[in-house]
Amino acid sequence: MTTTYLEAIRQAIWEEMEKDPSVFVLGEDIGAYGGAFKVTEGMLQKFGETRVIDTPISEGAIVGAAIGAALMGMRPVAEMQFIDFISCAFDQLTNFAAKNRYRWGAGVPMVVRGPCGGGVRGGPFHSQNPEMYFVHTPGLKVVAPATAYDAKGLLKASIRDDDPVIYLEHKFLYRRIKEDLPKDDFVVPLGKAAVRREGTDLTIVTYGAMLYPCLEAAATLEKERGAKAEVIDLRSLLPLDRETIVASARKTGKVMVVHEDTRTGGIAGEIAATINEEAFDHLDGPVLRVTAPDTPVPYSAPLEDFFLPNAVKIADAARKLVAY
Amino acid sequence: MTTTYLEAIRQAIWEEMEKDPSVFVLGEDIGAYGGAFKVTEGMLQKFGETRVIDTPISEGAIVGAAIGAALMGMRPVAEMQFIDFISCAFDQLTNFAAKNRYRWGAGVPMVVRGPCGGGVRGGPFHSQNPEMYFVHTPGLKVVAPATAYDAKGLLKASIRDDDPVIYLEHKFLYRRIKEDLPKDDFVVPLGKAAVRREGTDLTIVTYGAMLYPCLEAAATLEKERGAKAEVIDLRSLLPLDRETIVASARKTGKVMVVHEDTRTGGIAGEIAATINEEAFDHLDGPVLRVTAPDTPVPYSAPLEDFFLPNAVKIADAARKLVAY
Amino acid sequence: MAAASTSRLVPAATTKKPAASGRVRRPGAKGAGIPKGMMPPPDRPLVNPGLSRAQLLEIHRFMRLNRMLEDKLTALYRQGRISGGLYSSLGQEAISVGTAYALAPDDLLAPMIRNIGSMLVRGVTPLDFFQQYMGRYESPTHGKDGTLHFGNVERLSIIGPISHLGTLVPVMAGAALAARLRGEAHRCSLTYVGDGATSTGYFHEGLNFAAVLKLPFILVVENNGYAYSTTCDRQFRVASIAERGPAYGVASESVDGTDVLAVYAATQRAVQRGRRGEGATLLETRCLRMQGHAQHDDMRYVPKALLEAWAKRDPLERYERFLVASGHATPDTLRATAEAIAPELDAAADAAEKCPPPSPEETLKGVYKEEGYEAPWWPAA
Amino acid sequence: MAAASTSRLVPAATTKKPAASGRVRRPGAKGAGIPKGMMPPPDRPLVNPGLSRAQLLEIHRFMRLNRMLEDKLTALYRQGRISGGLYSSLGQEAISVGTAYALAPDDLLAPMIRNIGSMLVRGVTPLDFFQQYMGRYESPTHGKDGTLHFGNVERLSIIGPISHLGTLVPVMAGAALAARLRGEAHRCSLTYVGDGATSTGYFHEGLNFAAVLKLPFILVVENNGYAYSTTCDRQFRVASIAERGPAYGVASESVDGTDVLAVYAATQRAVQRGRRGEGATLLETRCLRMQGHAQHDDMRYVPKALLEAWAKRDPLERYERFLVASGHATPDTLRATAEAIAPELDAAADAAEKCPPPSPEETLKGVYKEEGYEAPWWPAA
Ligand SMILES: Cc1ncc(C[n+]2csc(CCOP(=O)(O)OP(=O)(O)O)c2C)c(N)n1
Ligand SMILES: Cc1ncc(C[n+]2csc(CCOP(=O)(O)OP(=O)(O)O)c2C)c(N)n1
Ligand SMILES: [Mg+2]
Ligand SMILES: [Mg+2]
Repeated sequence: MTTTYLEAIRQAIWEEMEKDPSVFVLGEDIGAYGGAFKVTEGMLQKFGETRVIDTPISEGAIVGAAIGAALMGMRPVAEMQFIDFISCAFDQLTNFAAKNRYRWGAGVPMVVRGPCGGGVRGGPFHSQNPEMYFVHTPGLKVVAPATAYDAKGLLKASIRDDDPVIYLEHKFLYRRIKEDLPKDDFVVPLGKAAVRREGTDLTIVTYGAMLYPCLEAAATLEKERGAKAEVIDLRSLLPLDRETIVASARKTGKVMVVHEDTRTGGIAGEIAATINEEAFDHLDGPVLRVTAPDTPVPYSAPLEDFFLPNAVKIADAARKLVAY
Repeated sequence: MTTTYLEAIRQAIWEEMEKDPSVFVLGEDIGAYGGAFKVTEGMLQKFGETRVIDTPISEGAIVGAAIGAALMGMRPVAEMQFIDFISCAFDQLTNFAAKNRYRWGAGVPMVVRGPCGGGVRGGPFHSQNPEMYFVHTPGLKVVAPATAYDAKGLLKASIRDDDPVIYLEHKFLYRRIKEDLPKDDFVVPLGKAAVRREGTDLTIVTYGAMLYPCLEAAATLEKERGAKAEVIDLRSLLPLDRETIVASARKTGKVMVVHEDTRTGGIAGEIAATINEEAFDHLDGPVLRVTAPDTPVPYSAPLEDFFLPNAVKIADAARKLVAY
Repeated sequence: MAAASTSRLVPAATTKKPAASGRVRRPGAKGAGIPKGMMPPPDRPLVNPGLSRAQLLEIHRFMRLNRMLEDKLTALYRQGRISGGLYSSLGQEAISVGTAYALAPDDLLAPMIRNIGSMLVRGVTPLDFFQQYMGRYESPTHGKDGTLHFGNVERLSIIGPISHLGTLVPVMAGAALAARLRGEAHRCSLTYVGDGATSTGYFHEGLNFAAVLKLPFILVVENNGYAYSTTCDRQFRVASIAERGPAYGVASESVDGTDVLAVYAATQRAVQRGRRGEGATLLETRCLRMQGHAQHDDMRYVPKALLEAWAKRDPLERYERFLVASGHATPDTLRATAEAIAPELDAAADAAEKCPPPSPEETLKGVYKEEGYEAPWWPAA
Repeated sequence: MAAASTSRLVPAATTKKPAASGRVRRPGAKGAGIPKGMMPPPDRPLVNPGLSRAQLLEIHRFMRLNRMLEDKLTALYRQGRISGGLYSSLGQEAISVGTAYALAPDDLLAPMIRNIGSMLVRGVTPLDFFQQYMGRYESPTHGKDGTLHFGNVERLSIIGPISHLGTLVPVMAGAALAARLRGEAHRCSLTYVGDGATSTGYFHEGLNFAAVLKLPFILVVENNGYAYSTTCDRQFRVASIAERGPAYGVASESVDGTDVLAVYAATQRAVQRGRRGEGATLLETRCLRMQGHAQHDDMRYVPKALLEAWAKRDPLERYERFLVASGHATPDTLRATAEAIAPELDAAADAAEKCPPPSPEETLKGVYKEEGYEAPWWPAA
C-alpha cells in the first residue's frame, strides 16, 4: 500500500511511541483534533492524554517544557502548528536546547517538527522556511525530508537521536508525495545526503520540495542536450553531508544549489564556501544559486509563483552552467 | 579630543535625540543607571523620562512597543542589555518589523542595538554574534561598526533610516578603540563597506572587532614576504556591499573572509557565493574562511582564546592563499 | 508595593476552577458533556447607554454588513474565487462593532483575524476586502498578504496584524506610548486577543508593559470558548480572563459579547479611564465561535447543545429584537438595510474580480523603502 | 469557566498600587524617598515548623556556608583569581537554603544565579564551585560555562540555568511533567525568578502551562526590590507577586524571605500541595539585594536608609539569634561552625587553583553526543 509523506510522518511517531515509552507528543490541537494537518490523528485514542498533550498557545512553554522533559530522559516530539511559529520558541531552542550538552554535558533529545514551505497560498506567515536560523546554531540538528521514505526514516532517527532536532516537513508534499514503504522498522541516518540521480556534467544540490523541480530540470537537460545532471538531496542540513557534495563537485566540476529558502544567507552560500575550500581545483565554473528572492513569501498566486524556484528557472541556470 | 567607540555611540543617540523629537530610547536599566555599559548615561537627566524609558525585563514587549511606536512615526532606539537577549525578541523582529513594509507599506523605522561579541570571558550567553539570524531576514538591515567614526556615523544613519536596523556594537571595542571625531554632524551610509588597507595580492573581508587582527595579519604578511593584502571592513552586513567585495576580488584574485561568528551559515558563505557568481573567472584560489568554530562561545580563557580568530590564524590562512 | 506582611495565603482561585484534576474534560470526546461556564450568560435585556437613534441604526448596519460581507466571502471561497485562510466572526459581530464604535476615529485600533467588523467601522470598504482576499494589485497589500493583514495608520489609525498570536499586544502598547510622546495622550489604543492567545508570552509582557507605563490601552479578550479545537480549560485555569486584571494592576471587566450595547458601554468606560490617565483595561467578552476555526474545519468537536444554546443568543438577532422592541426600527426597515447591502456587496465583489492581479515582478518591490513606492496605495485609505 | 454574568467590574488592584501616575518614582533619583512597600515586613519571631535540632543546625551550616563561600569568591574575584560574572546572594541566603531544604532529594531543582545556597543543600561542593568559577577542566562544565550554570539530573536532580531570564519556568514545568510521565508523580519541581524576571513572557507561559496541566511545580519569586537598577514599580503594578496566583488558578503565598523557617514552611506547604496533586504554587519571598547586581555595581541607586533597614534583618543573624534564644545553639557553637568552614573553603580554593585548565582543543568537544565523552564528569556528581 502506498504511503503519503504525511502518513509516513504519522507512522514514524506512532511506531516510536509504541516502541519507546519515553516518547511523547505535545503541541496545539494535536490531541482531540489530531493536529491542524492531522499528523497526530488517532494518537490520543491510542496513547492517552498523558502522552498526547494538547497545550495552551505557548510555543515558548511547549519547547521549554520539552527541554525540561528531555533533560529528564524523555524524548518529546513537539509540534509547531505551522513552522512559522517556531520564531516564538527561538530563544529556548538556540540558547537552552542547543547549548546545554556543550555546557554541562546533559543532552536534550527532542524533536521540534512542523509544516514548512510555500506553494499553498499561505502568505508570509504560513509558508516560511526557517532552516538557516537553526543550521547556524551549533548544537542543533536540522533535517528536511523530500520523500515519504525519508520522512519516516529521518523522523525515527531524529526521535532516537540524543540531540535536539528541528524536523522540517514540507506541507506541499504532505499529500502529493507517496510511495511503498518497507514493512519493517528502518531509519535514515542524520547527516547523510542521497544521490537521487547520477550524472557527470553538473551537480544540482537541493532538499525538501525543491527536489522535484530539480529532477524535472535534470530530465529536461538530458533530453535537450544529453547533459547528465547529478541531483543530490541533502536530507539533513545540519550536520551537512559535505563529503557527498564535495565528491560530486570533484566529479562534475560544476555545481548549482537550489533552495526554496530566500537567497542571502541561505544554505547555498555554505555549500559554495565548502566547495571552494575542498574542490576548488576541480571547478569548471562558478557555484550558482537558484533560490527564492530576498523577500517575505507573498500571498497571491502570481507573486508566489514568481517567488518560488521552479523547473524552468532551474533548467535555465543549469544550461548556463553546462555551457560555461 | 579622542572619542571612544562607546562614547561615539552615546553621542550619536544624544545628537539625534536633540535634533529629532521623534527619537527616543527604551530598554532595561537605561535611565537612572545609564545602561549596563553606560551608553545612555546622562540621557534621563537631559531628555527626561518620557523619552528615556526604563522598561520591565520584557524583550518581546520592548521590541514590540518599539514597532508600534515606529508605525506611529516615532524613531525608537531599543537597547538589548546584551545582544544575546535579542533571541527573546526574535519573533517580533523577523515577523513583525521585517515584513511590515512589504505587506502593507508601512515602514518600521527603529533601531535595536546592543553589545555583541566575545573576548571578555562572558561565556555562552554574553558573547554572541547573532548577525546571521537577521542578515537572513529580508526587511531588516544589519550593521556592525569597527571604528568610533563608524560607530557614530552608522548609528546616526540607522536612526534616520526608514527601515528597522539591528545595530551590533562590539563590547570588546567599547573602551579599547578611540579616535578624533569631526565636530560636525556626519553619517556613514548603510550598505557601504570601507577599504581599510589597499592591496593587490589578496583580499581580506571582515567586520567588527576582527578588523584589528586582520590589519595586524596584513602587516605581518607585508613585512614577511611583501604581500599586499587589501582589507575590507564591511560595516554593513545587510545590505551587503557586494560591489566593493567583487571589485576587490577581481583585482586580487584571492579572497578570504574572517569573522568572529561561528562558521557554518556565517556570512563568509554568502560572500563566497557572491564571488563565485560575479568574479569566478578572476579567482586564482578558493575563497577561504577564518572563523570561530561551530560551538557555543566557551567561558574560560584557554577555550575562548582558541575559539576566537586572531592575527596568527589569519596570517596562516593568508600565507596559504598567497602561496596558492 | 505594600509591606509583605507575614505568610499570607492567597486562595488558589477567586471563583470556581474549570477542572478539578490533571485530567481535563474534552467536550468533543465521547460521552463528555459541556464544560461548566461554556453556556451563555443569562439573557438580560439590552440597555441603550445613551446612543441616538441614528447611532443605534448605524451600529446595526455595521453588524449586518459584517455578517453579510463574511457570508459573501464564504460564498466566494466555496466557488474558488478567493483562496487562503477565511476566518468567520459569526456570533462575534457585536464585539468587533461594539468595541470599534466606542472609539474616536483617531484612537488606535488593531484588528485580529475575526475583526472585519472593527475595520468596517473604521471605514475600510467591502471593495478593499474583496481585493485583499482576491490578492489584487490594488488591494491594501498589493496582493502580498491576505485576510485582514493590513492597516493604515495615517488616515484610519489602524495597525494591521500578523499571524503570530499576541504580537499585537506590545505593539499596541507601543502605539499608545507613541501617542503620548507625540502629545496626543488622548488617543487610546485597542486590540484583541482570543481566549487562546491569552496564553502567549506577549499577552503578559504587553499588558504588563502598558500597566507599568499607565498607557491608555484596551485589551479586548474575545473569549469564544475555543482556540481552534482547544477548549478554555486546556488554556487557562481561571473562570474568566477578567480575573487577570488585578494581577497587572489594571481595570478589568467581563461582558456578554453577544450584547453589542454592553460591549459598547464597557469599551466606553475603558476609553474614559484611558483618557483620564487611569491606564489600561482588560476587557473580556464572552461568546461562542459559531463556525469552525476556518473554512476547512467542520468543528465536529463542538457539542451540538452548546451551539444550539448560543444560536439563541445570536448578537444580530438580539440587537434587532431590541431595536424593534424599543421602537428604533421595524422589521421592514431592518430588512431594508440588509436589502440595500446585498447589491452593494455583489457589485464590490464583481468590481474586485475585474481588478488586475499584481504583476509577478511586484514580488521584488517594497521590502525596503523605495522612492516613488509609498503606501498607502489603496483607494479607501 | 463560570458563566460570565453581566458587566462585572473587577477592582483595578486588590491592594495599594505602587504608583499613582504614569511618572514613576525613582528611589535613586535626587530627592526621592523609598517607595512604599520596599521596607522590610514586620520582624516576627521565627517559629520552628517541627524540625529537629540536627536539622535546624544543618540549615544554619548551609546558610553560613553560603555566605562564607560567596565571601571567598568575592575575595578571589578581587584578587583576579576568578573572572566573569559574580552575583551575590547576601541577605537572600534564607531563600535558597529554606526552599531547597524543604525538598526531597529527588525533587527537581533549578537554581538561578543567586542560588548557590540551594546547590549546596543539594550536595554540590565548594570545590565544584571554585573549579567552575576558575574555569578548570574538572569543573562541572569543563570550563565551558561559568557561575552557577550547571546541573546534574541523574544524581543531584539539578537542572542548570542559562542566562536568559525566565527560560527555566517552562523548562521546570516540563521536568515535572516528565516525572509524572515516568510514574514519579511525587517529584516536585522548583525554580526561582527575581522580581525582574516576572516580566518575561516565560513567567506567564510556564506558570500557566503548569497550572493547566496541574503540575507539582513551585515557582519561587525572590523579590529583592531590584532588577539590576530597576525598582519593582517599574516592573509591575501589584503590591505583591503573590497576587498573581489567582490569575493562574494556582495557590500563592508571600513570605518574609529573611526568615529561613518561614521560607522552609511555605515551601513545605507547596510541596505537600504538589504531592497531593493540587498543582502549582507561586511563592513570593521578600528581601533586599544587599549588594550590587554583580561585583562591578556600586549600587549607588539604592537608598542608604533602605539598606540599613534591611541590614537589621540579616537572615543569618536572625536565624542565629533564634537558635541561641531557643537553646539549639550557643554563640560558641555557632562560631565553631564558621571556624570549621573557613579552612575547608581555603583548602578547596587552593585545590581548585592547582587543577589544570581545559586544553584549548576542548573547545571543539561535546557540542553533540560523542562516544566516550559523557557527563557528568565532575567528581561530586
Ligand atoms: C504564536 C502562534 N501560535 C499558533 C498559531 C496558530 N493559530 C492560529 S489561530 C489559533 C487559535 C486561536 O485561538 P483564539 O486565540 O482563541 O482565537 P479565535 O480563533 O478563537 O478567535 C492558532 C493556534 C498562531 N497563529 N500563532
Ligand atoms: C531575557 C533577559 N533579559 C535581560 C537579562 C539581563 N539581566 C540579567 S540579571 C537582570 C536583572 C534581574 O533582576 P531580577 O529578576 O529581579 O533578579 P535579581 O538580579 O534581583 O536576583 C537582567 C536585566 C537577562 N539575563 N535575560
Ligand atoms: Mg477563541
Ligand atoms: Mg530582583
